[in-house]
Amino acid sequence: MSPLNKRRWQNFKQNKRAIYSLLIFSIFFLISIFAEFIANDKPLVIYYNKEFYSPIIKNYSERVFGGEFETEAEYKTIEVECLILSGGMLEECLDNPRKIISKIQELNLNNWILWPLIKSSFDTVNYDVDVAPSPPDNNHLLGTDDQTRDVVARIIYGFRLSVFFAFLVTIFSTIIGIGAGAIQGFFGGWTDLICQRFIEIWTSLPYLYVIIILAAVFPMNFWLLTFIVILFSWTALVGVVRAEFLRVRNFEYIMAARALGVSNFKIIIRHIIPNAMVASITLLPFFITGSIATLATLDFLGFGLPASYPSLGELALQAKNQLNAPWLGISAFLTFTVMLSLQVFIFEGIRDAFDPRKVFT
Amino acid sequence: ETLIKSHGISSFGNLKYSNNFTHLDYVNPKAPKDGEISTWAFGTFDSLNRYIVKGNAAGSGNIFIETLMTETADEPDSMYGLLAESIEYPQDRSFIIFNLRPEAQFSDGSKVTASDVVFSHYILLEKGIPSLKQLFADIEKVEELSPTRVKFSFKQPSDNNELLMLAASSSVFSKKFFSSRDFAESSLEPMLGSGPYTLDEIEVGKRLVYKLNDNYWGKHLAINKGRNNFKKIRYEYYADTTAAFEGFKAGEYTFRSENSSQKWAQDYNFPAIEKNIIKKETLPDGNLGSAQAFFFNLRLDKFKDPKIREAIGLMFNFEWSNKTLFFGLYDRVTSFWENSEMQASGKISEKELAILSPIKNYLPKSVFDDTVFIPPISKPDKVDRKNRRKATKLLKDAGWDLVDGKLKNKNGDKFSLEILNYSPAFDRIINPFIENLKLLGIDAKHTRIDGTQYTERVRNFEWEIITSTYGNSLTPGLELIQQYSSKTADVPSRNVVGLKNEGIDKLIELAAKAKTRDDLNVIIRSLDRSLRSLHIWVPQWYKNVHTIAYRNQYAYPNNLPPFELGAFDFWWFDAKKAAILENK
Amino acid sequence: MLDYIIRRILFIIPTLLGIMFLNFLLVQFVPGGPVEQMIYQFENGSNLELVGGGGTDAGQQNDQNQSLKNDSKYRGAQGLPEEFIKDLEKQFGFDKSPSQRFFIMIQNYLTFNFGESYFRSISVIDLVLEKMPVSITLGLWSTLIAYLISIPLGIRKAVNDGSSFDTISSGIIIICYSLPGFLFAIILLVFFAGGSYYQIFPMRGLTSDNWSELTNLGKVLDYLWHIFLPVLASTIGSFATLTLLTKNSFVDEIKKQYVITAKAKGLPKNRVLYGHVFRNAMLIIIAGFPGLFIGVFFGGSLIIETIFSLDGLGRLGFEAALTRDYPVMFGTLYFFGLLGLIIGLISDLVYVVVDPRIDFESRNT
Amino acid sequence: MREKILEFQNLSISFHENKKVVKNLSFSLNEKETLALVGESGSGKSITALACMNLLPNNAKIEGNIFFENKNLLNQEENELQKIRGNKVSYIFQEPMTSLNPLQTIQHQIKESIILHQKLNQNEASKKVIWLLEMVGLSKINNYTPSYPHQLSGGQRQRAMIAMALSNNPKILIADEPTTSLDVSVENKILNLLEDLKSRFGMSILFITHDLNVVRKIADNVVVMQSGKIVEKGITKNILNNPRMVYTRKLISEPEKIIKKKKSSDIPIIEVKNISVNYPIRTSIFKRVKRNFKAVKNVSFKIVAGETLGIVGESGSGKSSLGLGILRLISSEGEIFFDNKSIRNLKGKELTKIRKDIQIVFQDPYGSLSPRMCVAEIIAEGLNEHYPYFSKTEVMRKVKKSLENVELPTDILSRYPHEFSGGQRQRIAIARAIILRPKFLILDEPTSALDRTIQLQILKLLAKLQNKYNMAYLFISHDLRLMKFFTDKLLVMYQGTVVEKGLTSNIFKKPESAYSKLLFEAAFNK
Ligand SMILES: Nc1ncnc2c1ncn2[C@@H]1O[C@H](COP(=O)(O)OP(=O)(O)OP(=O)(O)O)[C@@H](O)[C@H]1O
Ligand SMILES: Nc1ncnc2c1ncn2[C@@H]1O[C@H](COP(=O)(O)OP(=O)(O)OP(=O)(O)O)[C@@H](O)[C@H]1O
Ligand SMILES: [Mg+2]
Ligand SMILES: [Mg+2]
Repeated sequence: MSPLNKRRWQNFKQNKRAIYSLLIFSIFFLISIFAEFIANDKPLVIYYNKEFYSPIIKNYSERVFGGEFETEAEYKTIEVECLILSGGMLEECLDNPRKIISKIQELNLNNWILWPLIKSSFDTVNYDVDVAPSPPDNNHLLGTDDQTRDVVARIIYGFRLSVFFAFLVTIFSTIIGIGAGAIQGFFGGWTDLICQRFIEIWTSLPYLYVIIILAAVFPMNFWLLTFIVILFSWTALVGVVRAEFLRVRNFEYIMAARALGVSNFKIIIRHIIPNAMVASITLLPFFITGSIATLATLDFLGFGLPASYPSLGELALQAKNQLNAPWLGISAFLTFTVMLSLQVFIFEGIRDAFDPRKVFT
Repeated sequence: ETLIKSHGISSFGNLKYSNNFTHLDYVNPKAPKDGEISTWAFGTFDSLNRYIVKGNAAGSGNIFIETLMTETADEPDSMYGLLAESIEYPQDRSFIIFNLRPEAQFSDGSKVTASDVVFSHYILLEKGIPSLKQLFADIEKVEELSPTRVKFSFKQPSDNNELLMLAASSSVFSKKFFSSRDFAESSLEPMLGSGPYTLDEIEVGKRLVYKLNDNYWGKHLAINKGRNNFKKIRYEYYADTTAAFEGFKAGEYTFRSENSSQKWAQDYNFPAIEKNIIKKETLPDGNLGSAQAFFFNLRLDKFKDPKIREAIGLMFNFEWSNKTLFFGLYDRVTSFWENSEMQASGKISEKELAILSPIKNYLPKSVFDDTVFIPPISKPDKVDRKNRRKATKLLKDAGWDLVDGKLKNKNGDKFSLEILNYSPAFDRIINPFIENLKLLGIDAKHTRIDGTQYTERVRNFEWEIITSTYGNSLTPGLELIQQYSSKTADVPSRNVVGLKNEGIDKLIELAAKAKTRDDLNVIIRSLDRSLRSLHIWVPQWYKNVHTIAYRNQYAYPNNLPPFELGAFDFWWFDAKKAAILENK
Repeated sequence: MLDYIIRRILFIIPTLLGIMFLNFLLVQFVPGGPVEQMIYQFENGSNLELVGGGGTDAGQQNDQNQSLKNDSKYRGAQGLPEEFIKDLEKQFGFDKSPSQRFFIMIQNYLTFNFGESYFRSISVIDLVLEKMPVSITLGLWSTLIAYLISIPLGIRKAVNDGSSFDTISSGIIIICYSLPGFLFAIILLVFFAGGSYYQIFPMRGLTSDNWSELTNLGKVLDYLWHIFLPVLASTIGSFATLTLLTKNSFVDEIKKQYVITAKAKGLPKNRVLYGHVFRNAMLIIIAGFPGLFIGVFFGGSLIIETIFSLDGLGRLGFEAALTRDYPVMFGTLYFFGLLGLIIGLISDLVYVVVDPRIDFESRNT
Repeated sequence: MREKILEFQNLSISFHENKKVVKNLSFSLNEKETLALVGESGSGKSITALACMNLLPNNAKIEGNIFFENKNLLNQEENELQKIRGNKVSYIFQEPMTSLNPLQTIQHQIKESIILHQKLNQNEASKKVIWLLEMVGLSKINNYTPSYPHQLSGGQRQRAMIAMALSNNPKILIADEPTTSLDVSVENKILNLLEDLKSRFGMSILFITHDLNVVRKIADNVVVMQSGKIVEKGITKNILNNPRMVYTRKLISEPEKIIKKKKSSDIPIIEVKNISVNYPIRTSIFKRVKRNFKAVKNVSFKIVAGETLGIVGESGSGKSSLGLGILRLISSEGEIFFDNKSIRNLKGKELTKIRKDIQIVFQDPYGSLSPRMCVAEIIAEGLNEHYPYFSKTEVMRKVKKSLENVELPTDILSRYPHEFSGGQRQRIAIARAIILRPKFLILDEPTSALDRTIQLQILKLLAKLQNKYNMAYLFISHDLRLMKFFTDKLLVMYQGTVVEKGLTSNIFKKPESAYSKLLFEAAFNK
């Protein structure tokens, strides 16, 4: 690490808030990456008749455990649980699984099932609740949504999805946006005029239509939506970046760089962008959450991800429609807030790290 | 030729009210004319004309306009004179003459004349909602015989009263009024009409108030006795359903018919209800249960085999949905004519057998051997293994085997399935259904798109399963062709599933010829039995009650009629109750 | 510079043309057109009801069909005949080729004829004018309040960078930001306008029914009383970006040499901040203005408008898109396109006023 | 004995952990006294001055006391200080080019200061502004239009600063190298003005400078600083005439003649013909060009390899503009030949390639250093750009070498520009230019902020490089003494035109034009 970068890292570390935020965010992200192992409706490991099975990784049909169906076992049902524990006593299990399970000790089989922390995935229909949405209880720490799906599981998966989505959108649209703004502001003249017009035309496109059109051609999925949102979100940064470039390009140190023979590209990268970064770096965390909010709004309008995706937007929407299920609203709100504040703080740290005059006292 | 003259008409000629009835049975003839009733409406409005294509018409936008004859709420299909005093028609029903009441007048005092009726018919034909054109197709001409006599002639004579009743339901506009206005343009100017109410206040996007016309010409008519009891009728507009409910809680309007089971079960516990200022009530609804269901697109090969359709139907867990999602508020639709005497039940009866035997070849054997098909009952707390077992077997019989947990046919094609939907409210119903279907090894998915696109896809038959409703009526007639006939299977029509079955076609023909209600009932029961055996749908649910809440200042007759709730029609304002509320 | 302005103004024409063309092209590919929309409406009622989840469950479907049938009062009213669809197509101009349609539209626009809504007998201009009060209210107030609060707050945060004030205010604005707008709006509605809690504010509209009878002061108060919740809901989320933007650009400027000069003059802190730093730091804030304003004015308020039953441009635009009301769509597009272009130009000119060093010429020395 | 008006007691200042840059400083400024603070570049003069009004960056840790009117300034409330700042104590900052608000006209900035502390209305204040500008010789800039700092030359900005500082007749004036960018005649004018104000209003002056001639002329007492400590203090005459410390002696030593090998080649490395630089003056609203201000008018000259051409001239006469015009950093007219090739129409790659051989040291070093790049990046940038094949270590070695050359320690590589003293920044700018070994180098007042010793080091270095690499210099300076021995030829500019050119020795002996005569008179005549 160059001494300067060391200095920046030092500066970043000085900002306790940023460091902790980064830490917490990383933990959350890590957790959500392994969402399948934390919240799932399939057991992690099954020990069945002296053999190990890992349903989370591999599909086993119910027959494997002595059941009747050839399709994947529904591990959450009491019959399947009974089958596994009893070593495949089909008849009895269909008859009175509860009784068998209660007497399983006597069978001395030592079969066992290891479940993930949360016993449902983001799309699991939970038959253990009476009505949906159902308030928080022991099985569902944050309750369920209006389709009996576990809120915690949905948040974990939704967090992952949102973060991926947001990162992709942010990375691509900031690169494109800053690039476009930079080129316009730096070169000015006709380049600016033409690009600006292009952007004006581009932003006039109703992206609802683009979504409808593309979704009609391809089935809507995560990547498509990401792509579409990128198509339309990059323009958000162009204006501010351009303005800053128009200003900074007049400074004497830019002239100095030019006198050194530094190429335009490098002047932009090395001299102007760092000094025209305020807006971008401030807006970045909002960009991230903003794109999550876009997702939510699209869901609100009914043009978002397919209905079965674990979308945080859908959660918020449900919260609005189910005011008597406050756990939905609170969960959605908390997730949003935590996600956003962590990001804002992290980026504040980054900003500080790059600020030559920032000193900690 | 002798003309049959009558004060009323019904499909099969049996009128409940005689010529000199004093008031309808279900009204309170002494109801006071007082007070106000108000309810909410969605979104906004920009027109007061319901009869044209353009504009977003206001709630009760047709309140000003009266028809020649009107229906009652305690008979399925009878009509009695309103603007018309009496009717005359020949035995062959090739025309009908309406004798207008001489006292009938528009709210500006001008008389309602035969020329207005003629004008109304032709203006609707020319500029009205397009479906009317088709509806009017059998009417040859409408002519004025005298200022109070108007004649509708039909292209063909007919055996039943259908066309006569169509003519009887004609709306009447003022010719004079429209001589200076374009009928086809949407407008916020109230139409000049003859009805009991006139416009009182209009505030676009927010509110609409009608007031009782003290000079209403028809207030003394027997048919109107005890009706139109409110001095004012008010509509409040909300663009958001939650806001609308809050508005009700805040007392912005006084009557609300709840159509969200969840709200009904959970949200009606606010202070005003606890204090009994607002009354929550469940009243019986004697209407046909709506034939709402998941429909299969029978035009597709994958749904050709009824076994497959039955198998899919087995996976819809209504009992769980009703308990968990609907708070137990709904009943299962089992029949196409649910909640009526036309609903088939049990084993086939003699009479039905007589009707169905000739078309035996077109129907599954189960029609004759088994009891009528009733959607399977599932366990309300899990995926029902029994049904699942059965479905698996059905699929196997139909040639779909499980390979590595996925359903495949002999060619190795996967069984995929898409449920198309446009309403977010259905997500919670469809998603669990999809999960269940996956248990069969079906590659199922749920696609939600916007309504316009949905319409396009449905019209182009680019769908597999959708939710829709058959608009069946208590007196089935022309709509049977629209909905079940081979003729309409290959064009976009109400025959959504694309049903093509010669046997069914025959039954439809029979139904059109029914002479008595009993005949009709038997035919329709047979039709119901046959349709149900074909598994063209996965029936959903209906509600046989009105779930309403209202400010506790209204009263209604004890003997509510089956076919209408009538809150705005024959309920009345109870000043005593209102006074009690004032003190709270 | 005058050249530049003239150039920009001249460019408005091809830009608008481009906007129209691209959108027209796009629309050709949208599945489902106004005809389908019409059919849909006949069969199912307004599809706007579905926006925002609808709020009602499946049981509604039958009710709706029922009421529609009753409304038409004609027994057995049925599906739509083919010829009607042909008629509709003709009426909407779909019997002509797309290129013809495009040229007709452009021709009309040149003569300031923006046409009439497909679904209502009202000219597009009147329609837009009709929705203006709501949009102006929401747009203007929200932007104004956002700026009036965010900028001083941002400056204070910059001055006290790293202090607990900074942290706490960051926390608050972030919380405000992360409340999903529709959720917040509905909560406001339930708690402060609904019937269960505090019924302090009205639920709908911009003015009371007795508006015309009020005194002038009464009118103002009545108006403010009505717009309080919607404006609050639409503003709350906009503080965060603006405040932090202000803060960060101030943090950058505040340590520059000229600030020390200004301090050395003996200027009080606020004069240093507002008199000197402000203008230097303001550029990006100004640059962000057109985006924010247009956003709030033309689209951002859709959700707020819906929840508070206000009828503004946000809803109009969305409805037009959803119902495929192309004349309205293109009319508003044209209108706002133009407005956007002009605001863009103005804001560019403001750059120059703010910072005299800025110009838009090309640099190829 | 005059009364102490400003007293420093044991002042210590540090920025980084315990590394004090000012150590235990104690001295005092008396009423109506001019105290000169001298010392080598980076010795802590400027920060000492800034410390008294609490103008140092937040990370500076200050210990000790500074008394003014019996109050310790170091623990005064901000609003107390505000009343003092600009009113009783005013500043002239070392780097006038970056110290003015870029977005306000200088007229506005001066007026603001007046209105703030005096009870004058707008009109009166405007009059005062005009008067002040006249006093500092700025009355005629751009014919009275309000001017933004970027439209002014270095010297003009410095004078604007001075006018601003003097606007409220302060009790104490802290002047940090106030005359570095001024030509001798203007400098004299300013010094006389200060003298005048001092006697009229009883002003005390803390004068920070390295120009000992000036010290001799105006200071009553001198404080000599070296790396944060006072090494000597006393009455000016005593100190300057017989300094006790070696260090002081070094500071006041006369410039020795720098040995230059004459390499006679006649190929001009750079030749300009009829070069003109116009600045458009725009109307305020539509920014239409009202007229052009001709900053440089038809200047022609050539420089052969190994030669130094000096440019002297009045402040604002277009020297810097000429330099920038030649480098095509601002638009200009006229022909420019480098190595006999016209560079007028070069573009893109070709232009950047040639920039390796033509370098410049800007008059305003602070402004010309990217604020977010550290010293290492700044100096290495040219190398990385033009010699991409150099290894990292190679580059680092060269960077360190060049820092040593300009007498800067090498442990500052990761510092940002704002963490240096004015003289240090100037040296960084020089290091950046010479590391490329250009064939032609424009030096725009490269040593204005440097004390004699370092100045000499730098000039020696330049001479050495010139000898070794046959470099050609265009040397812009107000310091005629320097010019005398450092340049071969001289160009005298006045209001954008060349009024005289020729061999340096000739001109010094016998200036021809009226302006040159005036100039030389002012410089040497006393
Ligand atoms: N913000 C800062 N951070 C760290 N070091 C600093 C900072 N400002 C100044 N210094 C250091 O403090 C020392 C004194 O600086 P100062 O500006 O007082 O020097 P000076 O005597 O005015 O020199 P010059 O004659 O070159 O202007 C220098 O070594 C400089 O590098
Ligand atoms: N951007 C500009 N716009 C208008 N006038 C300008 C601009 N830049 C410089 N000038 C004017 O051009 C003239 C020459 O400026 P220049 O900087 O070349 O002077 P200089 O000879 O370098 O003076 P100094 O010795 O004070 O630095 C000055 O009168 C100045 O006011
Ligand atoms: Mg200094
Ligand atoms: Mg200069």
